[in-house]
Amino acid sequence: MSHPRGRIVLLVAVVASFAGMAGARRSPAGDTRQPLPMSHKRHITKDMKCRACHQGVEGEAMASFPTLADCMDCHKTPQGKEPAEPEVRAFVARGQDLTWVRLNRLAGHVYFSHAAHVTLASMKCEECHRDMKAVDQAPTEPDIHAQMSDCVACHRSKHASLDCLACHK
Amino acid sequence: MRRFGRRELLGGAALAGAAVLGCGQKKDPYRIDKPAVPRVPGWHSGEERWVLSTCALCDAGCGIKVRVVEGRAVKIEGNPEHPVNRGGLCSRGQAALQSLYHPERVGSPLRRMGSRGEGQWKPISWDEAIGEVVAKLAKLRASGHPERLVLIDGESGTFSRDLWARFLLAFGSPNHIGLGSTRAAGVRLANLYTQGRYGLPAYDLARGRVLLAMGTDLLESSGQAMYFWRAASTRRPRVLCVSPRRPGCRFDEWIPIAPGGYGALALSLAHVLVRDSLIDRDFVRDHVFGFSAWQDPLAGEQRGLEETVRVDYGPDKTKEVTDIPVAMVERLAHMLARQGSAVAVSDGSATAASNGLATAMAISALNALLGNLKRAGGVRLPVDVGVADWDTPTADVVAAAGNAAPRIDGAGTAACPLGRGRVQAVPGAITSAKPYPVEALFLHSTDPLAGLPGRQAWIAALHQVPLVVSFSPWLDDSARLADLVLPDRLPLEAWEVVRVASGAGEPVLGLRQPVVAPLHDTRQAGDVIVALAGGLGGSIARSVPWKCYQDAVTVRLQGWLSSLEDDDAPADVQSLLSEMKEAGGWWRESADAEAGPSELPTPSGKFEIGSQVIAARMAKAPDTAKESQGWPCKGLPPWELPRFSGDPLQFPLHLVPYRPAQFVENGGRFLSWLSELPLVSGDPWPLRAEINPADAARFGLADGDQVLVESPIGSCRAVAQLSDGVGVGVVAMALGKAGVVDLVVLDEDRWSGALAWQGTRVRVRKVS
Amino acid sequence: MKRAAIGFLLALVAVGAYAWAQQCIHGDAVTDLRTIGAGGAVWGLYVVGDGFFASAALASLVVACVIRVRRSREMGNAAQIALLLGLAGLLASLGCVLADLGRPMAAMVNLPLFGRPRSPFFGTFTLVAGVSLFATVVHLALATRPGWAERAQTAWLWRLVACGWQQTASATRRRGRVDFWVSLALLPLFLGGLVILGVVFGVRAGRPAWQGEFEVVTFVVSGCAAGCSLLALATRASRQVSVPLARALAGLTGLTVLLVVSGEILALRTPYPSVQRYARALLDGAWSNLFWAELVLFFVAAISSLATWRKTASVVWAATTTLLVCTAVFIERFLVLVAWQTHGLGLPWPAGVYHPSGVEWSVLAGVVAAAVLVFLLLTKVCPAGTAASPEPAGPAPTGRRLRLLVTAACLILGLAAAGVGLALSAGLASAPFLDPILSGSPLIFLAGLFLMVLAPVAYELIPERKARGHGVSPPHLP
Amino acid sequence: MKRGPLDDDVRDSRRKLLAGLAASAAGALAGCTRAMAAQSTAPVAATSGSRRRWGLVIDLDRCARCGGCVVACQQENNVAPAGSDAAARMRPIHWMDFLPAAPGSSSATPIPCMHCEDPPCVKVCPVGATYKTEEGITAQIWERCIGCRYCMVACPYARRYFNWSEPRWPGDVSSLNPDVAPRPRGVVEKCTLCHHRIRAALERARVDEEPLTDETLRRLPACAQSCPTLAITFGDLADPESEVARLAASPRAVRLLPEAGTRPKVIYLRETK
Repeated sequence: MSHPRGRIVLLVAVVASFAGMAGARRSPAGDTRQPLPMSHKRHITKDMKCRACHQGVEGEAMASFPTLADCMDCHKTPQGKEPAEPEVRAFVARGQDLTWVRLNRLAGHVYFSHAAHVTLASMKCEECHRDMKAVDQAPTEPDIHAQMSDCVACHRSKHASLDCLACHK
Repeated sequence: MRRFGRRELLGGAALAGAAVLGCGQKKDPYRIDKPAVPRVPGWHSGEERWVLSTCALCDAGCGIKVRVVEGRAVKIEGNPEHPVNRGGLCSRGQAALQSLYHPERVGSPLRRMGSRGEGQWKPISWDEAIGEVVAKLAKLRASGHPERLVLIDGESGTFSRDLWARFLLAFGSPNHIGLGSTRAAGVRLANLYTQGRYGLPAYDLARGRVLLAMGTDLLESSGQAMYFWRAASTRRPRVLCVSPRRPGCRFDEWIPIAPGGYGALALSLAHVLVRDSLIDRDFVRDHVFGFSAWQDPLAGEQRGLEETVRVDYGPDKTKEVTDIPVAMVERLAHMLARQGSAVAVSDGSATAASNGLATAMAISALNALLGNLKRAGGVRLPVDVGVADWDTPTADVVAAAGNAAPRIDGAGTAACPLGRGRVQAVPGAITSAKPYPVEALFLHSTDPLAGLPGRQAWIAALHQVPLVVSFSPWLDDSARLADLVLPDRLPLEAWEVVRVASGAGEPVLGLRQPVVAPLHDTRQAGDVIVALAGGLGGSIARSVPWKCYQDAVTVRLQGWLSSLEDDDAPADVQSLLSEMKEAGGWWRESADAEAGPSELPTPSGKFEIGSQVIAARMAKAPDTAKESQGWPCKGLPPWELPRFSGDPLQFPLHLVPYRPAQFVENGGRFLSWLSELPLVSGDPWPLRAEINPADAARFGLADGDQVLVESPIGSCRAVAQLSDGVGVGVVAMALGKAGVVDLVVLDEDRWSGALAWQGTRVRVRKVS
Repeated sequence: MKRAAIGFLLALVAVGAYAWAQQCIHGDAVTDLRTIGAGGAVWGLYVVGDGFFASAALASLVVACVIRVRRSREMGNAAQIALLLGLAGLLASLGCVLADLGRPMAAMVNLPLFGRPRSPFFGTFTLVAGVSLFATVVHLALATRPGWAERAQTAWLWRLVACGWQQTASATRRRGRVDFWVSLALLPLFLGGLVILGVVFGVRAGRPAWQGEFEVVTFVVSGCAAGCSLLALATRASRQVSVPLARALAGLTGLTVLLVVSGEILALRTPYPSVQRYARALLDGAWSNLFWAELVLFFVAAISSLATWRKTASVVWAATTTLLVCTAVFIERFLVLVAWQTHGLGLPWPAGVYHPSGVEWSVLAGVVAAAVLVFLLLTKVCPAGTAASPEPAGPAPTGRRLRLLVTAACLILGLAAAGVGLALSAGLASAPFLDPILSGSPLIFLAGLFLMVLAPVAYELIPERKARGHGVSPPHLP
Repeated sequence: MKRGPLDDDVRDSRRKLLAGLAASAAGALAGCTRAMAAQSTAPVAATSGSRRRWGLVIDLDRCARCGGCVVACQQENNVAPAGSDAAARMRPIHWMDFLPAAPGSSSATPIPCMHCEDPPCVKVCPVGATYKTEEGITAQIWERCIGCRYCMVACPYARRYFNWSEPRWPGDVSSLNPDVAPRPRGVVEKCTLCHHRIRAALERARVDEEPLTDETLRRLPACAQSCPTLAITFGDLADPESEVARLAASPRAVRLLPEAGTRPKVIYLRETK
């Protein structure tokens, strides 16, 4: 009988199962392209708050994305010297809509309310999202890889509701 | 020999562990192939709004608000501020959503390829489609026969309908045929002849004590049902329902009656009221005409109602017609009289017989005897917002000649002396080409093949018309036989203003606005009319001079606004429109119902139990017509025995086709939410023949049997449902499913043209 | 002939697999199951099959345990067959449950992680499906070790089962002891499983309790009848002693008839309309044909099993009796389960219908065929188990202390783990509406029970103290 | 001591077996802990001391049997129509259904889930997919459901529905309500008292810092909202000031199948005669 063969088989099996797990973790973002090379860093250093663009974050379930009209509140006149900056006005000129690609997706059976977390629980954006101050490009990868256990752990530590229906729909 | 060693064991264990690890790691095993939020453009925004509009699934005109999430309509609710429904909404209104997203909607104009009914279609552009229709219509005008255009229009109360009327007037065709005769024509006409105004009466149900409902439609499915329901939310009157079939709604007492016997019951109730001195003497003296004998200048001496009921309608005499015991009639009469505010109402189901108009007038007369007019808990005149029409259109010589031609359905002629239209006569007229051949037939908001009796006649007629245009959003049965399908927009995508005949008595102008962007390449009928008029040019284009339908609506509202003597009225039409968009319509607070009876718009100014209009009109009619029809030449309700088609020996049962709560006039069978409504038990899909257990025993039927229901002209399969909720000798079948209408023999009330839905006899036998 | 039979069974399995694949693809709509109240039954042939096979299997296991506890020599082979029958029956019932579940894959993940003991299903899945199966395998393995040892040279698998077997007097004595105690310990487990099944089938909400409890008894007794009849057939076919079984069968069948009839009479006389509706449906309503057929079958079977009593009765006779009893018990299960759903609802819903679809029959046939094949394979493969014999005289075994220690540790640890697992699964220390404080507690419960079941294995396997010099002697391989 | 011919070999394998068993137990345990860490939802402390008891009162005297509540429920909760397909049509899902007749009513009676205080369905669920929330709603978490249908058998009111086939909506899914997850084939579903609406209302009230009044709650679920006759009233039965509590105390109040001991929180007001 050949022991080496058994060991190789074993090794392959273990590696494969871990690889499979790792694969399952990655979300299928693929080749996402945002309509504008918008830099969070630049906006935040200009002392803008998250809610200035993501307006639903304090009062709605969805944080929402800025519409072209929201952008034009400031960008009607040229701001800064970025070469890409005029592009936002080009959208208006073309009569095109600004369609941001949403990256973080909830499972179909999960309810998540920004209002409940930001306004009622006074959580900071950074507690779940990554630090956007460092992000110089329009994000193309989701930044939250939460599992139910993460939600539960936080809910438990903050004595938030653990009722299934609090988050499931 | 292979030995089982420790390494293998350990290896196996490790593998098992890894496998379990992998399982624990498995993420989101709960996948569904349809995401809750599908990817549609703009879905990221989380945008959500409520748009107000007016329901279009029946005539009630309820206010609705539609939840729109990221451009998709997801929910319809009642508008809490709307006077008609105050936030409530029935199953039909909510199912409108399903029609909007229906997979079988027609996506663009279609032209028939191949022979008629073959099902070969070619999508064409709107310009092409309108060009084709215009060419045909222009040819008609050039030949001097514009009257050969016939429009069957299923809408009522909308500005679109008024625009069609205007277009036809300018074009020169009198044939704007509505579906009134298939619905509650008797009630509307009775209102016209007794009280001087055409339309459904309004009832002050919220303050009424007793409601004697003749027929079930009012309580269950008619446009007035919503008002009845709303009234029940505060204080429900005691509901006595007279019908061959037990109503599906809440009621207090059900009095089974033989089909067609309502009028006899009403008159014998009047007999008891008169006999026992239960009538409101003062009211009858001051405000009722025709209670006692009168002299008509044209028709001579007329017998009053008092004598008529005393002589001819004793409860013992009518028992044979109604199947209702004398004691019951007396009890009912006393109950009506005692309660102070009791109203008797009739509806489309009670008057759908060969004696429909007379029945409706007899029931109406009951209210007069009880003094129920315009008092708390009584009957009110139908109210209208009173939106003036556009200015009078110009009709050129061709149009004037065409308009003078007789109507193809014989309305206003000896064939239908007192009615306003009889759509059921159209196929016969088309096939016989009398009084003239039809060259073009437009079907707007209607599917006569599926919705009206006489399917074979309709098919033959449609085959004979050179140009059939259907405006149906679906390829329904009639559209399948059309030459052109010009898909209409659905009410949730279109602009419309509706004159709501509110059962409450408030004048309401309902607004429909596009709730979502049009899903398909469709056009609203109003816009098609404008385009047709533009294409035809000349006086027609001058009569319909607007760029689009929305302009036409605005102009008309503008004219109305300037005539409005109301301090609260908006300053200009734009602000009116935006107010209507915000509110879903425009309405005034309820008209004062307590004011005593004022002058009615009748010749005598009183409630005319004996109608002078009828007397005068019949006096003027040619004698031959009178003779041949046996017209009694009296202004009193000429109530006669109901007429039934089919030999009673061969066809021992009466067919009662009824409109269930989920009945939608046009296209309801396309909506699965309604088809599956569990108001009947078990599988809701198959057609059911409801039959009394006594009859079932007589014919050897058991619950759930497959049966064949046969009438003199047709048959259909159904599932027998034994129910003590139908009278003996009656088979009740719900309208709205294919098959039932095909059983109905075409017969009508010869005075009003009301279709005799309940005038057919059938037999039922078990099949395997 | 034999080959044809095997081929037929294999074909049935294939048909069942195909039908089950259809069900997996198109959903349970391919069955004739429908929503309760909307005119149907939600539990049908599959659950009936589960109830039938599980109860027959448990009954047969109970018989095996009784024989072994009584150390009956003449019935030793019957006990062996009963074990095999139990194993096959439990597998069949598992197959039925799997076929019935809407989401079998989710069940495999969620049951071990979140199982709730207050659901009678918890008992079904753990005690009946899990522990009974495991225990039966262990029991079987222990009972047949000598036989395996004889075959150990042919394959490593056999050697695995037989590992440590010694043909010594002390080993034999130890085996006898193990066998006795294992049988005694498993007896309540199997009986408990039977009662749990009865509760699942009998006690239902919305019905007066006494009626349900009555049906629990009927369920247990008729289940025993089915088990007995199958066992009697199997023993008779393999020319083993079967007379006591047939005698028991006659008694059980008669008792079932009595229970069914009195249950029906009681149901007819209840003041509850729903129970009366149900009873009427059996008596002269939609299900009367099946009900009367059931009674007739039971009656005929009782008489026929009296005939089997004689030693001279042929195999065909026994097979006929078994078929009658099993059909009757199956119908009994079917009526209790389905007729209640279609006609016994508390609210006036319309009466329902249920006519099992072809897919359901095919899956059931496949499961039965698979179970028969497993049984045949096992009888072919398994060596005859030795019945426990009275302790022979001989030298006291050595190394007893370690063995006892480990065995006791297994039992105590197992009991503790089972207790902790059960308590945690039951939601101890967690809010009543939430998941257990530790997901997977049912696994701890199960692991504990498995550990307890493994205690006799430890007792059996832990070697005796080596006598000097023996350890180095090379194995004697042919 | 007599030894058999195979003793040593077999004894050797015995040790291996024990070692193997130990190893696989360790492996399985490791896997379990991992899975547990991922899935456990155990609380440290039950939160939010609310003692609300959500309930419905249905006035049979008012109810017109129009069926509006049924369609409203289907629309709000993304219940797929059964469709005309023969296999599917016999298995319609109506969280709000019509009982052909009921105690206290002469005709069809709207019947949602009773949201029992002592729900039999919860007791029999083997995986805890159905449970009673702290506010008294009998909830069904379909991700957990394994489709055994025991709860359907246990429910005395037959108020639970199984997805016999994959749900299909006519056309596309454009008209689905994003607040409610559609259920796949093979799971049981039921009325949630429009929990998503309650949750949104509670959250809205807290965000806007306005108290949640009984008036705003009364018509909260889709069925109550749509009812033209205002026959359906929703509210907190534990709040004696609420409309539902007032109605529930009416002499007309009846509960279905009181003998089942389930203590329903859906209360009917029977018809007056």
